[in-house]
Amino acid sequence: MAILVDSNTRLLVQGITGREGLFHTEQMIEYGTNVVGGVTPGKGGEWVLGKPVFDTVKAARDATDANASVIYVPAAFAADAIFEAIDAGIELIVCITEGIPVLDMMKVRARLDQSSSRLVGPNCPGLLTPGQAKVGIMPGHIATPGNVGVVSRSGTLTYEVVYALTQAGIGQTTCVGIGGDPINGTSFIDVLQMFEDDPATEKVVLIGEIGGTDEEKAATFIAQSMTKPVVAFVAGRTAPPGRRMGHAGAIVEGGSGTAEDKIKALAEAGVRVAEHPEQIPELL
Amino acid sequence: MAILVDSNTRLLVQGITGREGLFHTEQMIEYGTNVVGGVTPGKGGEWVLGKPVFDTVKAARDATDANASVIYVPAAFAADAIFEAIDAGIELIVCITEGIPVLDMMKVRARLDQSSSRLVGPNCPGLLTPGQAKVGIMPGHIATPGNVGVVSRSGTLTYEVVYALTQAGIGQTTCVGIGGDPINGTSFIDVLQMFEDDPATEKVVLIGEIGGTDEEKAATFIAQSMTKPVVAFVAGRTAPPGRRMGHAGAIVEGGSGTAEDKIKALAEAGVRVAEHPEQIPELL
Amino acid sequence: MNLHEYQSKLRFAEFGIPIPQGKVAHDPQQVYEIAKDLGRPVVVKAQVLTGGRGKAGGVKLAQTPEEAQARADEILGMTIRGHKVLKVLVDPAAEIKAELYLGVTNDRAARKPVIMASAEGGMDIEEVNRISPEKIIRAHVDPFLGLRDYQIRNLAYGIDLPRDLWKQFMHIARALYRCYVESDATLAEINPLIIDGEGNLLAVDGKMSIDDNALFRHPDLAEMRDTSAEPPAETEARAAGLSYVKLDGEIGCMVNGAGLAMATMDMTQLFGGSPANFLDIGGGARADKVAAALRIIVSDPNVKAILVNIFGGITRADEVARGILEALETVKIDLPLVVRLVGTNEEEAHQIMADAALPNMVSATSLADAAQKAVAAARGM
Amino acid sequence: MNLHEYQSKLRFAEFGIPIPQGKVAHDPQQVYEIAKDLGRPVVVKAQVLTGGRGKAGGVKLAQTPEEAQARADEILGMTIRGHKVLKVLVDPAAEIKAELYLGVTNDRAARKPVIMASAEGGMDIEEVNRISPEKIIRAHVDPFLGLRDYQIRNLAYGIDLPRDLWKQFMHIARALYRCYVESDATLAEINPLIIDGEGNLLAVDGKMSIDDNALFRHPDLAEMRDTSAEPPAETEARAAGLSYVKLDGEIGCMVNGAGLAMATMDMTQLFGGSPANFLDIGGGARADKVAAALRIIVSDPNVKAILVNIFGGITRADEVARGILEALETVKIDLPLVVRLVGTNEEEAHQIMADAALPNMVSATSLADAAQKAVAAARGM
Repeated sequence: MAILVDSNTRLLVQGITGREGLFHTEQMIEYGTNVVGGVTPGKGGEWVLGKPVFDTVKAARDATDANASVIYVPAAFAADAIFEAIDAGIELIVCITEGIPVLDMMKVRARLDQSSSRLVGPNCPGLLTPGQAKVGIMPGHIATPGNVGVVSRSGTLTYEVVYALTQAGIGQTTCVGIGGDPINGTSFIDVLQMFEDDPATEKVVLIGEIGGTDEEKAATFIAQSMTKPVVAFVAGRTAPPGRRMGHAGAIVEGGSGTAEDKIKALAEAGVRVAEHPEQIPELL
Repeated sequence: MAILVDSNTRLLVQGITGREGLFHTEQMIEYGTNVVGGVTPGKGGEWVLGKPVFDTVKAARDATDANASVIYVPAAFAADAIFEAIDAGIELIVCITEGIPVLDMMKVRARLDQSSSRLVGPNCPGLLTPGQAKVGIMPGHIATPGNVGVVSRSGTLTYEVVYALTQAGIGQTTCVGIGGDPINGTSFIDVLQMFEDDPATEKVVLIGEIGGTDEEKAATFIAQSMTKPVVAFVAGRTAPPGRRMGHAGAIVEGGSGTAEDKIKALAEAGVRVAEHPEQIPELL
Repeated sequence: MNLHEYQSKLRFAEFGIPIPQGKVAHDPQQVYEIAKDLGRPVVVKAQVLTGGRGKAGGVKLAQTPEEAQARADEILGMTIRGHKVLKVLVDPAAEIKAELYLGVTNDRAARKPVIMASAEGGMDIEEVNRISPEKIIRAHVDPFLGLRDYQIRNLAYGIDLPRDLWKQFMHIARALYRCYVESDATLAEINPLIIDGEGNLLAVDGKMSIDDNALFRHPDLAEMRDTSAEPPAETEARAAGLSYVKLDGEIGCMVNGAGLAMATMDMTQLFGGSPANFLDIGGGARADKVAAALRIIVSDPNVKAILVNIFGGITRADEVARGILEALETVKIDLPLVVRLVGTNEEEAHQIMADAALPNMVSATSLADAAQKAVAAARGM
Repeated sequence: MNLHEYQSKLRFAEFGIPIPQGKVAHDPQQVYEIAKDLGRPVVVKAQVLTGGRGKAGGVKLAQTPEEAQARADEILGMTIRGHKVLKVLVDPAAEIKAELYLGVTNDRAARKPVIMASAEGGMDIEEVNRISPEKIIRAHVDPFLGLRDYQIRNLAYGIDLPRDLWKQFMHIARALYRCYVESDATLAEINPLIIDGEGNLLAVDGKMSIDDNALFRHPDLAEMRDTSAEPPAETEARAAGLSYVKLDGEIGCMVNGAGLAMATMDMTQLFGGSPANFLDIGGGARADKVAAALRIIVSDPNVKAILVNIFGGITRADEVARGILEALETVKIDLPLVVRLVGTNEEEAHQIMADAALPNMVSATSLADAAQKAVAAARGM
């Protein structure tokens, strides 16, 4: 068991013929992910890495019965790629692309809320269910199957933590990078709920960072709804305060977004908070 | 008992100081409708017909706890008025205004589907629950309390039918004009379901007209889900076919929209279809 | 409001859609000049606001300016489905390798715009839809998001468009949708969209309908209304704020409300007559409006009797009665006039009519009564 | 990307928001000329991309051109929160009857834009929010529908704006929202929006931040970036595609990924040191990028040791190792260099580093190990 992706995942790659898309598709296939095809407008009918390429997600889905899609297209076209995947009824959409404008993401998010699709990301490393499927850009070899769920806003820091777990002999059910953008598709809470519901997951690691109030919300959720133990790390205790202009941000934002506040909130929710990433294995 | 409006309706009038709004507000108050206030931008703080005027629906709702709103503002501003009422959380919005552009109504409808508000209209005569409340422009004196629910796409033809019922000694629970615009808020089916669920309504009169396929859909609904007897009339058997240009309309529209088709569909659903409006009382 | 072919195509061109570089002419001599300037074979096309123009002989190919002039001479002045041809469009004839279809319209049931494309465009597209609906590829457009590129790609893929034309097709579809939205159109249709001799896409025929309710925000489009080819009665009705459609029967109808007007027309037929028109005077009943309505009705030589059916709701029946009498002072009417006034203040209304004691006027109580009396009066009984 | 006050206000003006007719100057003589041309008392305002300018003495009133010149002489060259003042804005001084607040920003939690207004504008608006949040009226905007007039009326009503100013306020709020959307701003703020001597609304101070991710579609805004007042290291970092923020510590950090970079910085503190910077080299590890990063780090005189922490994921660790060696050929580094390369192909990476046998380089295995070694090296141990 795992969450979001596993051996039943039938994956499409949007932007499969691009530099990033091609490279990571090869990695994903090598890992054993069931990549059923790709999408690159204008290249429908071609074949890449033994997979058929389609002009649109709809055409690809009609032909392959894909249930998930991973997006590697450039930021300027990424919102459109997400809309397309939603419109084609793709259940799970994982957007790796970083640098999507906030106003685009507001529209994506509004449209997403009216759909039955789930978006993970954007600006995220994707998903990894060790031994079953790798969707995105996480290096597969750092992970190993086990009973710990990992959820993170970060990229390489996630690898660091997963690597530390694996080194310590602690395997993972699924590693989920939700991305660090201010507006994204899947929140800490969404993933915590999935881990709580997943029989194979026994413990959870949450990796946060400064900015926003997602960690504080996650803390509230953990206190109220989680029965499984959670260990956390929050990066950014030494980060400089944001060089904010104007007052609007201060008026709107509920919390200060500092690492201290987040650590405090998590600790009060009963979460064991690590002082550094490599301390996480001992706290589990 | 009745549907949609009754003595518990606390009504706001959007456009209360306009010519139409003022005239009909007076009529509604005279009929006994509980008009709690009105909205006219820029006239907040004034009083009209003994009712307070507010600048916005939100301000009006905060002050009066209104649960319904009727809109008499000009077509160019009507979509905005509906958005405002939705945004202020008004449960029932009745839009009398005719001539709202279709593209505006597409947006209204999309927004409405994400809200908990119900819209009746636009381009409709409104609602009348005899002896309790009159919301819109239906003449109150033609109706009398009773056990027949009336739903219609038309205006004066509704009056004609209600008048014929009253003349024949048959009273009504609620008379609902859903309006004849191609895109509106409440359909025949919505109202039929409400009448089906309303213990006070024993029989239903449905008044349709040519164009669209709403009567056909209503027929299917009646056959599948209605236990109460329905009598119908469809206007337009002698109407000329629309002077349609191009082919797109013919491609998109499922049915032909003729009176014959509608009458046939209704008859097959077990509905007794009157040959003329004044025949309806005998069929009940 | 429907636009002529030439108006639609000029509008398309404003949004960047390629169209033939033709011109409009009002007389054969102009057609000769245009054809000569174009210096190649032309198509002379009747500009009328109705379909079926091709079958009626309103579209002719001409190899020379002389021939174009001769064809224009035949076409100008023709009547197609009741519409007199007053203008022709002279387009350079295009070599046609394929005829596609591309159209945007409102899907009432889906409450969204829908864009449709087919590889089998041309006059038989409705037949294609009937026999092989899968050959027409459709995409509903979210009114907030607008038409997205991937939707256009789905169309291009669905109609098996040669890949080298995708870029042009994307451009045209985007432009057509923008044209539809920014014109508040209810229809924007290119049929056929051809692949021409050079292998390019070209909109050789086009149709647009504009949402009448939205004309207030498109004064430029409102000005395009062509009343020259429409029956004068319809022009007068529109000017007076009346909704009027001429029919072939003998009973002129004047009613308030569209639904009631249709029900009244249906009634005349039910009792053996037939309606001469649909006429909705709308709300209110000012004498000038009633007068205009009566004037329009009596201008139809087929009319043998007039049926007035007014349900006084908010409009008071006594006011309508006064309006009718006032109108009759300006419009001389010898035909039998059956009047039914009911609803608010109907007793006073009846009294007013009775006092006027017009010899050709008959009062009616019910709608059935009114219809029967009108039918009888039309038969001279 | 933050805009200067004068840039923000000029942008506001493009959308129709009234602003004072001031000008920007780079030296006191220019200030004298501008003040003379304006012919009335002026405000000389430091243009720096940081807050707290007023309290730092960067905003001064002057009655005469001479006085304006003198004030400018004081302000130009000041350093405010690390930002050197290179430009001043000379605005005509306005009579202030009231100071309002009006701002649009992204509400991350609501995932929508939010527009906010208050009758108690000015520098203490955050204090107003803290003590009496109900005095700040908010309206969330549906990104598809945009800001609606009724929402602006709710703001005007909520802040009890005198009714004769509603029309101006509606106009300004609509313009500010349009400016926010069409600039892909994350902030567009007028504070204060004053009621001036003539009883009109005037935007006397303004701030805008632009979404860096959206600059690709706003080349005009991208050109407004002012690098003259920013530390040269930050300009260089941006040009090299690096994310760099200078701090006050002594351990220079070079890391791939923002989260890992922060964790690495935190680690140095945990083991008794302090980070000199945040530096994320992003994905890939081309030698030129690594070289630029090292150059930027060593340009900081406080740096006593360098900590390189690269987690080879997709980026292979051996490639990074080669990149570092290649970079060290162009950047001369005498400081101790603690390098941790882990992940994909880490064995080869370690071999490459070992073979290079640089005297000032220390290898580390774990992150904790790396941090401890860097702290020790910075202390000269």
